[in-house]
Amino acid sequence: MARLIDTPLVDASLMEVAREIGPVLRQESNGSESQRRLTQGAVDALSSGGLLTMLTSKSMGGQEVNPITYASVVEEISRSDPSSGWSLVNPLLWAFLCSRLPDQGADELLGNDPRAWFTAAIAPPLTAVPVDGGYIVSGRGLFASNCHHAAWFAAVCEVKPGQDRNGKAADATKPIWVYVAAQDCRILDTWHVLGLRGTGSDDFEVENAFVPHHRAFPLTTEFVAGSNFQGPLYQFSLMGMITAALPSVMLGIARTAIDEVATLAEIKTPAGNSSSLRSRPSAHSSIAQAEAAYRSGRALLYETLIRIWESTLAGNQISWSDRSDIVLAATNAALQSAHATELMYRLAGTAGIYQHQRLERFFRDMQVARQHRFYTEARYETFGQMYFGLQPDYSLTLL
Amino acid sequence: MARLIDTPLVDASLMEVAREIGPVLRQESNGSESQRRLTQGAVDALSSGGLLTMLTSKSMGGQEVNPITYASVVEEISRSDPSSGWSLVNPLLWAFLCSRLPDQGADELLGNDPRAWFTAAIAPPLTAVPVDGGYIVSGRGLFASNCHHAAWFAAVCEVKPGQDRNGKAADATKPIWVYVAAQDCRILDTWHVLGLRGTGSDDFEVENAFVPHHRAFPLTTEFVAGSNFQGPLYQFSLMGMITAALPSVMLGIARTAIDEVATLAEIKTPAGNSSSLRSRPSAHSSIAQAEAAYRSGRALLYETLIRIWESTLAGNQISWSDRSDIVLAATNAALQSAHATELMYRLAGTAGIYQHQRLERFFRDMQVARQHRFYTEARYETFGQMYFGLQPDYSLTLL
Amino acid sequence: MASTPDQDYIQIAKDLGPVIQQYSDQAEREGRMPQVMWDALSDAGLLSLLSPKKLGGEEVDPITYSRIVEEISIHDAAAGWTLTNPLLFGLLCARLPQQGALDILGKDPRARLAATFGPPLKAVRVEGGYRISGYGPFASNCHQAAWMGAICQVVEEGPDNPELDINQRSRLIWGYYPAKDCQILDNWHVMGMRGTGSNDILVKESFIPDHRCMPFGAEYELGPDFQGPLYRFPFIGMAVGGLTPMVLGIARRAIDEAAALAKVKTPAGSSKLLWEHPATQHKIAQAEGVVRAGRALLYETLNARWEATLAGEEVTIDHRADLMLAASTAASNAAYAVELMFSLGGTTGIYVNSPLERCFRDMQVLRQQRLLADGRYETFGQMYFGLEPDFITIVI
Amino acid sequence: MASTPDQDYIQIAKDLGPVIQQYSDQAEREGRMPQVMWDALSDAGLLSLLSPKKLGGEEVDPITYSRIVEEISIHDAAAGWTLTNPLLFGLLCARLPQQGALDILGKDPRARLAATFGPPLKAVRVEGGYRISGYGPFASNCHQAAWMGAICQVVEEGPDNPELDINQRSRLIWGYYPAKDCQILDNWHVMGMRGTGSNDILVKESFIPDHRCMPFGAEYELGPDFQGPLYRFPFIGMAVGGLTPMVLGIARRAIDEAAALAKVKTPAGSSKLLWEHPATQHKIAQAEGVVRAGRALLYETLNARWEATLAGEEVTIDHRADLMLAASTAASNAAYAVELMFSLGGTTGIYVNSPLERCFRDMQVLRQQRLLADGRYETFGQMYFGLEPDFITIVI
Repeated sequence: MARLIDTPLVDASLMEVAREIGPVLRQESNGSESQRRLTQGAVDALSSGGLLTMLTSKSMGGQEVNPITYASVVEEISRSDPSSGWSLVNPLLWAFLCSRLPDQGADELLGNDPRAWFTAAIAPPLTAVPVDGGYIVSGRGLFASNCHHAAWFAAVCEVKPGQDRNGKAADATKPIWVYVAAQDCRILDTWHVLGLRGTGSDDFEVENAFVPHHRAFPLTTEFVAGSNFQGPLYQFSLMGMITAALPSVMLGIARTAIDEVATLAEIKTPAGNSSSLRSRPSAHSSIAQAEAAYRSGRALLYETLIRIWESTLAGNQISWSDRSDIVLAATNAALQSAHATELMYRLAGTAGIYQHQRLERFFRDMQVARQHRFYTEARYETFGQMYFGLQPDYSLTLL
Repeated sequence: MARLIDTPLVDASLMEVAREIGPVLRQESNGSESQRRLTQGAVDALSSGGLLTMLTSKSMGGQEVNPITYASVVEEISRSDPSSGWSLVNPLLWAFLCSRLPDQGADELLGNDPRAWFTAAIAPPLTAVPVDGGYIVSGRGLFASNCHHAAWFAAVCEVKPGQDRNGKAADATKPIWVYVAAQDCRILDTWHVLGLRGTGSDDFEVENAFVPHHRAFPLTTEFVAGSNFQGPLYQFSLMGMITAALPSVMLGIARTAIDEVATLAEIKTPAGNSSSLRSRPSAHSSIAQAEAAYRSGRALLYETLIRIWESTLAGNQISWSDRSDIVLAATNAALQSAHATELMYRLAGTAGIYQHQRLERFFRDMQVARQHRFYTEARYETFGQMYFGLQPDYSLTLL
Repeated sequence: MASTPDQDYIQIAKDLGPVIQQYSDQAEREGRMPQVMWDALSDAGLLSLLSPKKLGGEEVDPITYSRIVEEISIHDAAAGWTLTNPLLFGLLCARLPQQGALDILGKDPRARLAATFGPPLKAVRVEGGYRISGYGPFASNCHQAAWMGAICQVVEEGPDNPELDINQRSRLIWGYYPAKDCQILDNWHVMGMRGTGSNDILVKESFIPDHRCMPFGAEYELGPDFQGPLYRFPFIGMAVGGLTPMVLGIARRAIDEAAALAKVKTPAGSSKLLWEHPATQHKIAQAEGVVRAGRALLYETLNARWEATLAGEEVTIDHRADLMLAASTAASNAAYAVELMFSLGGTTGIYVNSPLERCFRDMQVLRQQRLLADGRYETFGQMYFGLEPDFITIVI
Repeated sequence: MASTPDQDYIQIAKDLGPVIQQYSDQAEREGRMPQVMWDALSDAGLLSLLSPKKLGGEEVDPITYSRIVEEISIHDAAAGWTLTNPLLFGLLCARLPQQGALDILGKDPRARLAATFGPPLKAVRVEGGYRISGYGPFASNCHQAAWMGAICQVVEEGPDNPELDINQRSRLIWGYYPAKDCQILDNWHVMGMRGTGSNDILVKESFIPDHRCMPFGAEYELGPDFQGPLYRFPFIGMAVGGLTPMVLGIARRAIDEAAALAKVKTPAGSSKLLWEHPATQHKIAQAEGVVRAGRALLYETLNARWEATLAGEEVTIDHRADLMLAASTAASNAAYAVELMFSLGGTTGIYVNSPLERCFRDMQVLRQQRLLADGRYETFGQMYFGLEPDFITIVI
């Protein structure tokens, strides 16, 4: 069946890179799974051909692609190995956020190495105490994907009362986003999970690490982009970039699950039945529902991203309803992908339970990916709150 | 919440045994999981207190309990460890079927050791060639649960044309059920799966094993029970016994999943939310739907088993509509249990993805158990066929 | 006492099938139960099912009651509703002072009752009782009623300031007034359950003497004529037992109609009869499975509670939650089954002369009823976690 | 050519909103579109939307067409149906001999057409044409039609032995006869979509000359007045583009009505407005999500196919499957959304004067329509696996 979206906004050469490294990622996926973090082979593949600098600005040596290209590349990678897709998404998102740092900070993080790996912990927040020249950061960060390869650990921090540079008492402020050097963080061995095992999303601890002001910024809806980040990409919302990325991992999983079962259906005869799977009405209905779920989830996601990107290009600010539309498109794409994958797992019958089947791993990967709070069912309530003009319960939506 | 079914038909002393060994089975479950078959500790626990002879006749030293007790015990065991529950079900079912053997066969299998372990392969059939005094059996059997502990390997066989005892050509007949000695079977290392890992359900191969006539019987709706099996239990249908057993494993999984989450809900506050899980409307609705699914699935299962058991006690034959009712009650209980477990996994959020949580394992166990063809969604069609008076596509229903 | 359920009564209900069917269309058209159908129920003794034997009633057990409503509802769910509704409001007479119960059921144990159970009317305290006024919705079978029941909020004379009890909550009472004191509004124009005559009503200054009312809440004393175990059974249990069988009846009818259709209909573009299609077999089984499971849970729960009542056990909040959950489950299962059967019927089911169309519409309305609605899943969850339930009827 | 979609035409459709709303209840009551509403559509040029420019029609692109039907259906899905139905049957004139197309659209490009597309009528070969007779269901807007279209099976004179083609399959033709030759039966008494006037019809011995008919199948030649790309767009695509927007319109309306209700209604027993309940926020979002996703897939698929048509590309069986899947998905999503909104509305939605009640009924009927029904998922699966599809319209 034809792929339905083929927009000229997608950078064809990066898609070509993504397709070329697919077989390598697929081959490395067993190793990543068993060592519970990406193998060096997978890291090297992802580091090739500019993928790691997709969201870094051109003036700093990056590709500065649009969100639609980002989404397409992530889906393509995830079709080969969801853990690799997830591991590409994360460093890029936190590199993207360097655009909101003071110039000195962005230079320090990306100036020498535009391909630096980042990891981050979003909730619950760590604590930051104001001191002369910056903050003292402490606490435990959860789900720090790819932390084993990261040079920098980003984190949301709650700011406690402390001292300003003149030794006077400084009040608590709004939450901030900080980048801590990797050597100041201790990784804990916590990532023993059902799926997405290759992402190495362990927890970490920081104790009294100093973060200078130029490696921190306040988490607010309004921001000023750094002087190396004047392109429209950096006016796009964080939630928009997350929406381009994480649901795309799930779309990639669903796509492969369908393809695997379609192949299986050609050959498999369910135990106890004389007719092959492909001639069974239940298979017809399942495959159609899975394709429909995948395609309609994808269609709304891209329609939304394209519309808001074109509005950004035209110089508009991201509006309240843009923000709620983003949440809705992401949630829908995620849940539809999960539904499609479950249909395919069900359809495969016992063929799907064996670990040597890709379907078994993709099913498990999906079960973990779908628990992410960016787009669980609870986000429907978030959309509903914004729809009725209430402050959303999930504040990330506004960033 | 009170347990809703409390029928005097359940043997209280066996339930007490099941409850007593629960902590042991729970403790052994990690070992069973990692070695992909039950630990000796779990096997020893299951061998205690008469559980292994529940379906063996009193005249052969067994307990000869009714199907309702069997179902209750299996659910109780499965609440502690689904793999143990599954592993209790299987040997008992195939011991139960010894009642349809010629007396000499039943004596050979159960006479010396009424607690002998059995395994079986049901589909696809192996092949049996008639020879003087019996059959020569060959082929590959799938999903032979607990084969590592089994003294006897049961199997469905297709009968090929061969020779009778006078050397004359013997025609192919209906399928038969045979018991092959363990030493004639070679176990293959195939059980690398998503869940129910502790059941050791590997495949096996047999090559030209001789099975005497007294260890075989034809698979037909009509049968004559052996002289040691004259109690009403042995008039109950095979599908009825399977229905008492396997959906009960799934009910046990669902019960524990709900209990785990109810406990979790008291303490867990979802990341990014200020209110605890127990005060969230979505948790209220989920827990109620899960309880409803579990309870109604269980209610119909027991109502059906009790009705047909009482009819059997009254001397009635299992009727056509009894048989279809059994399929329906089993399918409903299985799917409702799966639904309840999925709701609870979803509700737990990221707490459910960690391997050290029981929920993660129970979720995986359910995903494997529900793929069993005894009660997948396809059995709805089987019921529908019988409802309209058609021959069912799934012939096991008639045994 | 008679074994449970009492098969003689159930047979009486079955025997009424033909007359219910005969007048079902008329009820639908006129938006209320025809008098001849009401008389048939009354003559068969069904309208005194829950009245005490001491007053000449039948005083059957809850399971028998539930089974009777189910039998009637298979033929016409609206008739089931019009039977169960006066019985439930008659049952509450057990909690009145003796004189009040005698006023209403003493001369005639047949419950010629309707009521408004929704937003309360206003009651002003006067000499010897209350003067009530207000607007009440869903007064089912109001056209047949001699007495009207009502939940009322006690207010001060003048502007509607509620009188508050010692916990600063507004005080609610339950009372009965003559049905002729209220004006029936012509507004029961609905998608389904049309035959129930659930019009809204208006009351202006009707007097309720003290012996015909009581505080509306969890605390009560039983009248001297109501000392049998039936009156100690929780009211939520009687509501569950009275309402849930209607959805079971509708679902049973829908499955039977769809199965009959499947044996004769060849869908457009197909060369096979409907019943030969795997999808038909699948849907029939799904529908049977969920309806039977909901039904099994309902009767199992009612039975367990009735046996406990006979044994003199207290009713805990968990028991109440169990009863309610059985209703939600049976209703949600039955609604799903009717969806499946409607989908199975294809275009046949869209015609207004198709029983499937009627079943579908009735079910869509019934599933919005408070006790049967999806929202009760949340109520159960609240009780499960020990929170205050949002559904007040649960404690009555 | 004009950019796609043509906003001027969409504005015309929007401007018709008030008149559609004004006569919507009358249409519902009378079981057909009132003449004044039909005239309004006709005067605005919408009835000649798909007729060729050479014959004085508008010849708009499929996307514009689809958007117009959606705009009309937001106000009244039955009106959307009554618009799209004659347009689709007029479109098939493109495949007639020139004289036939001139007969029907030549003097007046407005499609005053109805048709029976279901089980075929019988056609007997006679001098210069066919003599047709039979019973046809669902002849929507037959009351307004000047011409009736029909699928007919060619049979031998006498007993109804079909004439077989060289593959031993019975031969089907599509033809047009004067509407006055058929008798309209009074049987359109349905749950929803009442205003479409989809009565069944009877024809006895009407003559169809050869130039007003053609073989019914995948092979055809376009008439000289129909050389624009619109007529090379697959018919299944036009059916998808014409029918699917109705379910989108109903869902849009249901969401808007439920959201408006949620801002003013306080559910019985609650102290908060409906919109303050998390469950309301949840349902609104689920509904918006599924409707938008179905809509995005529909327009994306239509756009992709229209651009391919403009570029002269062939239509493969996969393209046809894609178009059909977009319709099934949008319909199933929209039906789910309406369910959610109906459930959100609670008892408010059961009253016949509630727009939610109307949306719900209309949706229940529309989802049984062949192209939009669940069964098309199976058809897609058959095509996916390379089997013969069970839904013949797909290849037309």
